[in-house]
Amino acid sequence: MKRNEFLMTAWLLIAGIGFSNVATAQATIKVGVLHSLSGTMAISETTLKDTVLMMIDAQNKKGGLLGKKLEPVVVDPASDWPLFAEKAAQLLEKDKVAVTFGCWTSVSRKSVLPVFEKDNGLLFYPVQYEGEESSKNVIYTGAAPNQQAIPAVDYLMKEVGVKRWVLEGTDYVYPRTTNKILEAYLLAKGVAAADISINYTPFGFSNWQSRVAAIKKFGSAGKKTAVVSTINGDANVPFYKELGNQKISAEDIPVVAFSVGEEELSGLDAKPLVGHLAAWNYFESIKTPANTAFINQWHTFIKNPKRTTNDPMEATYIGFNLWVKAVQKAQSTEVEKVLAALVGTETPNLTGGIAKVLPNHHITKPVYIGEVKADGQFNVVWKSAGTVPGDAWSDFLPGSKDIDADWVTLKCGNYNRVTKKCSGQNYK
Amino acid sequence: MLGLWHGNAGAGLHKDRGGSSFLAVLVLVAIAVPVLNQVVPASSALHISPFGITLIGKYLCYGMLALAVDLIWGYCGILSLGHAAFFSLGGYAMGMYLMRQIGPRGVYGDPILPDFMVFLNYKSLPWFWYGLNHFAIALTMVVLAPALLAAVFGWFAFRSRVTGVYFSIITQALTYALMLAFFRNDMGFGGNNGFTDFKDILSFDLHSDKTRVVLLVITAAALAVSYMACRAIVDSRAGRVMRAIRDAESRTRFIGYPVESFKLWVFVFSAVIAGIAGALYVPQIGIINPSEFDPINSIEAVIWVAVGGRGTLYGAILGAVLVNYAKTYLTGAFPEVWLYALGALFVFVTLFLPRGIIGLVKAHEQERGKDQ
Amino acid sequence: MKHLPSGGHKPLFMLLLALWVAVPVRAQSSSQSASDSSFLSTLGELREASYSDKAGIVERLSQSGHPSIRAVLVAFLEDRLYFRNDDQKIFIVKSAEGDPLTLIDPLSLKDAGSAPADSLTKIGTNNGLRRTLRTTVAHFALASPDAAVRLAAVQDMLRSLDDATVALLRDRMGVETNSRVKKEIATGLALAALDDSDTNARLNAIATLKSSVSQDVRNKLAVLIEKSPDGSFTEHDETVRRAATNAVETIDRWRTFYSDIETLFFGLSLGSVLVLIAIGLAITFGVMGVINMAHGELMMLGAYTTFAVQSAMPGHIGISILVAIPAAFIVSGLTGVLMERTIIRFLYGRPLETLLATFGVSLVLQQTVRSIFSALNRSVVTPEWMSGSLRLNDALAITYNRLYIVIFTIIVFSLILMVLKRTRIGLDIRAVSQNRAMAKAMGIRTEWVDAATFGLGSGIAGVAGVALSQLTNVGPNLGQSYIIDSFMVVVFGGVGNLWGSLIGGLSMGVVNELLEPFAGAVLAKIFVLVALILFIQIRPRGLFPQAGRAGEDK
Amino acid sequence: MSARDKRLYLEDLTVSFDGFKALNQLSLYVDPGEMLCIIGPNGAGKTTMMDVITGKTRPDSGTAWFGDSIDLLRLSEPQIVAAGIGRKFQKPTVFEQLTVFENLELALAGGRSFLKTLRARITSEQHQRIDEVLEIIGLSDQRQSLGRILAHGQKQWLEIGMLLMQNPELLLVDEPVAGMTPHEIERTAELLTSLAGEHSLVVVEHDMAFVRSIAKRVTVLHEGSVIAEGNMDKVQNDPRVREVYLGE
Repeated sequence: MKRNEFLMTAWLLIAGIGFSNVATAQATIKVGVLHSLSGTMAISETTLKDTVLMMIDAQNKKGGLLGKKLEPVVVDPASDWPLFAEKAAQLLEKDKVAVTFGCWTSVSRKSVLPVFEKDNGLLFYPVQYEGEESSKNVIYTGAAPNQQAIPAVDYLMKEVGVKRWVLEGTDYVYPRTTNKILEAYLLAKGVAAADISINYTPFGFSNWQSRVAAIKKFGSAGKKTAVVSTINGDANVPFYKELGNQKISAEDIPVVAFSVGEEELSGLDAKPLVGHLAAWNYFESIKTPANTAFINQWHTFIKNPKRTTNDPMEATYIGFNLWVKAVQKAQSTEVEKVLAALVGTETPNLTGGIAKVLPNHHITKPVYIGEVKADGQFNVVWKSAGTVPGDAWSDFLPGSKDIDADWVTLKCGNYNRVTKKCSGQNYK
Repeated sequence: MLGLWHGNAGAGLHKDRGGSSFLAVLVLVAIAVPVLNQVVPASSALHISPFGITLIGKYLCYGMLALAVDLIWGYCGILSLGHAAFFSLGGYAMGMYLMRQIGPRGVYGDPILPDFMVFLNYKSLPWFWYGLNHFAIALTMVVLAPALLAAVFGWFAFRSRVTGVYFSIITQALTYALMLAFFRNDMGFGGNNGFTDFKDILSFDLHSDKTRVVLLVITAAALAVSYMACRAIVDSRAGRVMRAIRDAESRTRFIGYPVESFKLWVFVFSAVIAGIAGALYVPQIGIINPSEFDPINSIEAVIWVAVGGRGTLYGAILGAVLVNYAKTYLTGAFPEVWLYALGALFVFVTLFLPRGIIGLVKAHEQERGKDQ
Repeated sequence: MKHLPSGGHKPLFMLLLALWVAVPVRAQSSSQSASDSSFLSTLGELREASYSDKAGIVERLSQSGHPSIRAVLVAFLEDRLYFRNDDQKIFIVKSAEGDPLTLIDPLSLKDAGSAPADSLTKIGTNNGLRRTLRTTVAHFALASPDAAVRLAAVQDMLRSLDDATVALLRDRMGVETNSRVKKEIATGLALAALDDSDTNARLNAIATLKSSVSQDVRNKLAVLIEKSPDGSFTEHDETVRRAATNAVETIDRWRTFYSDIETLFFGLSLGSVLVLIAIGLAITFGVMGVINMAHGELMMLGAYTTFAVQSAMPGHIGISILVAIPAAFIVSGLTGVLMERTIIRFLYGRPLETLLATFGVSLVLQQTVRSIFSALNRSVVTPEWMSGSLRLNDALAITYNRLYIVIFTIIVFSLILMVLKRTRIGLDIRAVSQNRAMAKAMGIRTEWVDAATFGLGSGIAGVAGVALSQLTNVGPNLGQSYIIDSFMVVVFGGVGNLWGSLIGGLSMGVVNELLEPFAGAVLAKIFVLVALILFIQIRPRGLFPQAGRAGEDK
Repeated sequence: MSARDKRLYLEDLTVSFDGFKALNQLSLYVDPGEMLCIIGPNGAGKTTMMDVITGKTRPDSGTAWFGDSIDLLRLSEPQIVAAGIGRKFQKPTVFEQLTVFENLELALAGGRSFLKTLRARITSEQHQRIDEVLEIIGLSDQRQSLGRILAHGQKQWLEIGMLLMQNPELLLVDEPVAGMTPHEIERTAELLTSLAGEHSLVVVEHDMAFVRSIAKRVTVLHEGSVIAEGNMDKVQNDPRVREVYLGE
């Protein structure tokens, strides 16, 4: 290769990557969609990408927003956490999106967080998570632990009479935090330490024989036992299959899961799971006019009447509606103005009740507990009295019970009431 | 005759045309990118956004990793499917330093313990975290950790004459085992989340564009230096011995070269380059976590080398940049089909460009040479 | 003995009496209509009641002594109790599947026509309610002519012993003929006798229970030797305590023994999976020298074929798996042949290049299934005959799916050995792999043999995929999670040696399972990997290296 | 044999592969400056014997001494080379991706460690030596050609040349004339003969005419043991040898 050819090629490459789009008068509002379309997380995240596209489509049919059409910018971070940060930067710096809907795993959120805070972007995060975080630039529309885990444990304790607990999780931050909160909570409720067993397995774990045998043994001590499962993703199917095969039925040792929803059940034979529980803020089977309309809209959009809906989809739906309302309130898509308008904005949930953005950037949500039915849907057996406000910092952890998040008065996501100091993830 | 021969053997770059072109491009990048980012106003079409800086920085780091793979594979014939392990170890060493720099600015405000340790109820810093708040010690670890792993692993493997496919597969097992280990929260390396939310390096704010530009320039310089070091090695007699080992291992042994020790030296050196690449990668990308150890990453690095042209050094770097650029472009432009394109590219290159892009270019040049 | 959450013992006892006289009652038709109407109205309450109320209703129903009570409760338990939306009338449906549903009158248990599914509403149950129902229904099953049903009933009853149950068991003991049922009843009676005030009765009970290996029995006995919070023993008699200690130790010994056997079986079953996923690779990689990174994706294709076959024959889940095995072999095998013809044949003798090209193929295959079947996991149903477990005794049960996979692995392995050793194509394959030029000179069509060999290896990968579909997710990432393991097995066993892969896979599985209870899943796996790396240092050519100089140098 | 004045002593060597005895109590001696030819049917153990001498294969039993003081069985392959034993393989193996000159350069006597070779420069003395050898093996004109483009015979000579560069006391030469034209064979014979005297040579060859043309002493191996020894005529008339060869 001639030297100047080489240089030319290299130059073109650099030019292609680096130069931002020339700012032209924007006729559209760009909406970033940051969900993995390949790799291990694609299984969960592609649905959310489609949900956002559906919402954008519907909004455009209503005439867009502030007189402009919405334009989705879809990227594929490929379940690769550093790539999430890179793609977030691309959306914010190159495509200059007004808002981003995205992320599923905690680590992907942690990976993009510095980018959103540095570039002052706006992210709607639609998945239940471990809490212990409140960022100025993120609106958390999924459940915090107090909106999912604690009510589920309460239900088992009070309604089912569970005395002995197996906290079984995948070894990453969400199960670790949730289990820590639950352990503290259970101990506070008088459960003996010997009656709590905590165990972690790796991602994608499939050889559950020994673990399930151990659970069976733990559960045969004569006290009513339940498993609180924070097992993630692909590890669930072999887990439930093994439970079924080792004849552990929901009547003996019920399993309550926080990551198993309609979509996960559609990928497995639900019959052996009948009676096991899940705690969510939304179930497809809850009959309300709004939910029926949403399900129909989804089936039409995805052109498949068999596709299920699930909780993170509802969280995406709520997030999108909240953003639209806030933009209309602010009459602008500028992040600062939208953020100011967001707190206090309300939108109806699909299953009744109102989702309201709280000063800590979490929202109010109803809590439901459902039993798995043979058709892969849930039979709601318990619901919270009203909506439960999301708590960013758990009251049951010694490190966080003094911490408050308030982006209205305190302007801080991590304010220690005792030391009266604001620290953490907010950049100056 | 004598002079001619020396010309071939010496480290003189005038013989290495591809290499000098490559170095020229590096210099250009190191000068032009900062100018385009810092001087040219953001409104201009020529402005390079910070996002572009990060991307170029990432490509250069990957280029360095590819260089390391090419040195050992292209010249010594040892296919390591575990170089991601060395890359990640270097990255983790740097990440530990960056974590310690956060100090009391973490979520929980602990002056010493990083957030994840507070969270996992660590009462004190594990011993292997000591000293890493000093940059010099961190740098030492960046070099030492991959070097040690490579030395121990290589010593065992080469001494027992584990070669070819066997070697490739156990290196894969090595990086896989490390990945599993680092995924464990109990290891003291932050588990699945790894390290993120870095604040600054040597008290320079990691989020400022200036720091990023400087990091990019340093990366370009590191890449240039490692390229020249590799070039010097392969042009020395040691380099010829390496190629001799690659082509006829037992013959080399029978003319008296301690083949195992050669392999070990080169393996360790290559691991060190990979480690430094990882250390440069982490502050620019802003996160390091166990999935960097994924064996797939090692395989991808090998593919960059194959695409660019094995056994040419600069070809490996070119391959890394091209494939990753294609990945960036395709994941953005065709998120649904980019895997098809990438997969097809790998098949195409192996079938039709057995010597990579550089091989194609060289063949083309020879064609033209004949015509004239 | 307060296991039943609600309801006293007396009403249940009444119910039993009622049952005993159920047949004569039937004749007294005068009271029949009255009993029918009260039964129906109680039943009707189920429509609106909360779950906790439903338990009470079930209680009352069971006291009614109505002849169709058992059928109603069983239907309720099996989710077959519905009410019609327009007239609120309650029906049993024959089967909850299909549309329209066939209705059965809950009183007469006769056919009552059919109705479209959406005109009916199911009366739901939850876990607690199902548990109550199951125990209640068990009482009825005690008189079943089928010994297996009786056994299951007794076992269900043992889960919640109360006075009424004990009385019922004692009565049954007198007439029971089946020895296993008898033994189970004896256990139940002995458990009840542990609370007896008579010391001798307690000692006798302990002597009976000593031969049990059930965890529940052990727990009950352990209570006798526990101290209550104030420091005194709950059991006052020392001889009883000593006997109980002794019995607990015996039971523990046996349980440990059985749990060791269980661990060993876990190891073998994990090992079988490893062998199964590696065996196709042992052919493509071991015999042909192709580093087939798409091996995992070929397994994935097999798993998806299973899904496709099941979707194509929804009514025959039981045999769909058997159909899927040859289907998967063909799908993956043909894909393999296609790969060989279009790509791999240009790369023979360059193993590392095959790695790169097949890695590309693996990406393409992954994305292909993602495009066709979406990124979501597909649901592969486990057929009835493969679910559940083979219960050898109270302490040891072997899950059927694992058992079948062990057997399946053995069959597949033997078949391949036979193909390679006994058939013409096997001979050709061995000839080509040992000396290509010579084989060619002897008139073997080496091209064809290459394609066939690769197809065979790929086909077996597909067959392994059928097995995996029974264990784990069927999704686009299925292959990636197994590829490294399969290479490890082949290398550990010795490339080119099928027996090596068998022994290697099995021993890796057993070691992994032996370590797991102590080290945890991750450390066990890491340990196995590190041990493997070290092993390769000692024996660079694996467990069973290919014999002779040919395999040694190149 | 008590008089320890030989160049190479092999005594009672036994090597078995999977129960098959490649060497069976083999004993053999080479005098300084002597050219010993070894013949024997396929599988007689010739190559295995060379493998043992050069450290590639370790025997099950027996001893192998190089001169009076060097126990070969204790040394690694490079150490054996350093002690002064060079080997030419049955299949010519030169470094195909290196030039003829570089092939010889690598064979130069001198530091063999990684760090030494990293800094190594060719002295003019060494350069002369390479030129000399190029002359001897008749490849002066091909000095800049890559090894892989050489003709078969040229590769054989290059390999012998590489042996000469090491200046070994003992050369093991495995089938030097396989695949050569009669003219090339003749030249090879000359070359080897010229080397004897200064070096000890052990030549393994199937080509009887060639052996006859160069050998003073011939040893016949069969099934891992020596069955006959002496000059060519004596060996050829040995009844056991006839039996072995006629059987072949």
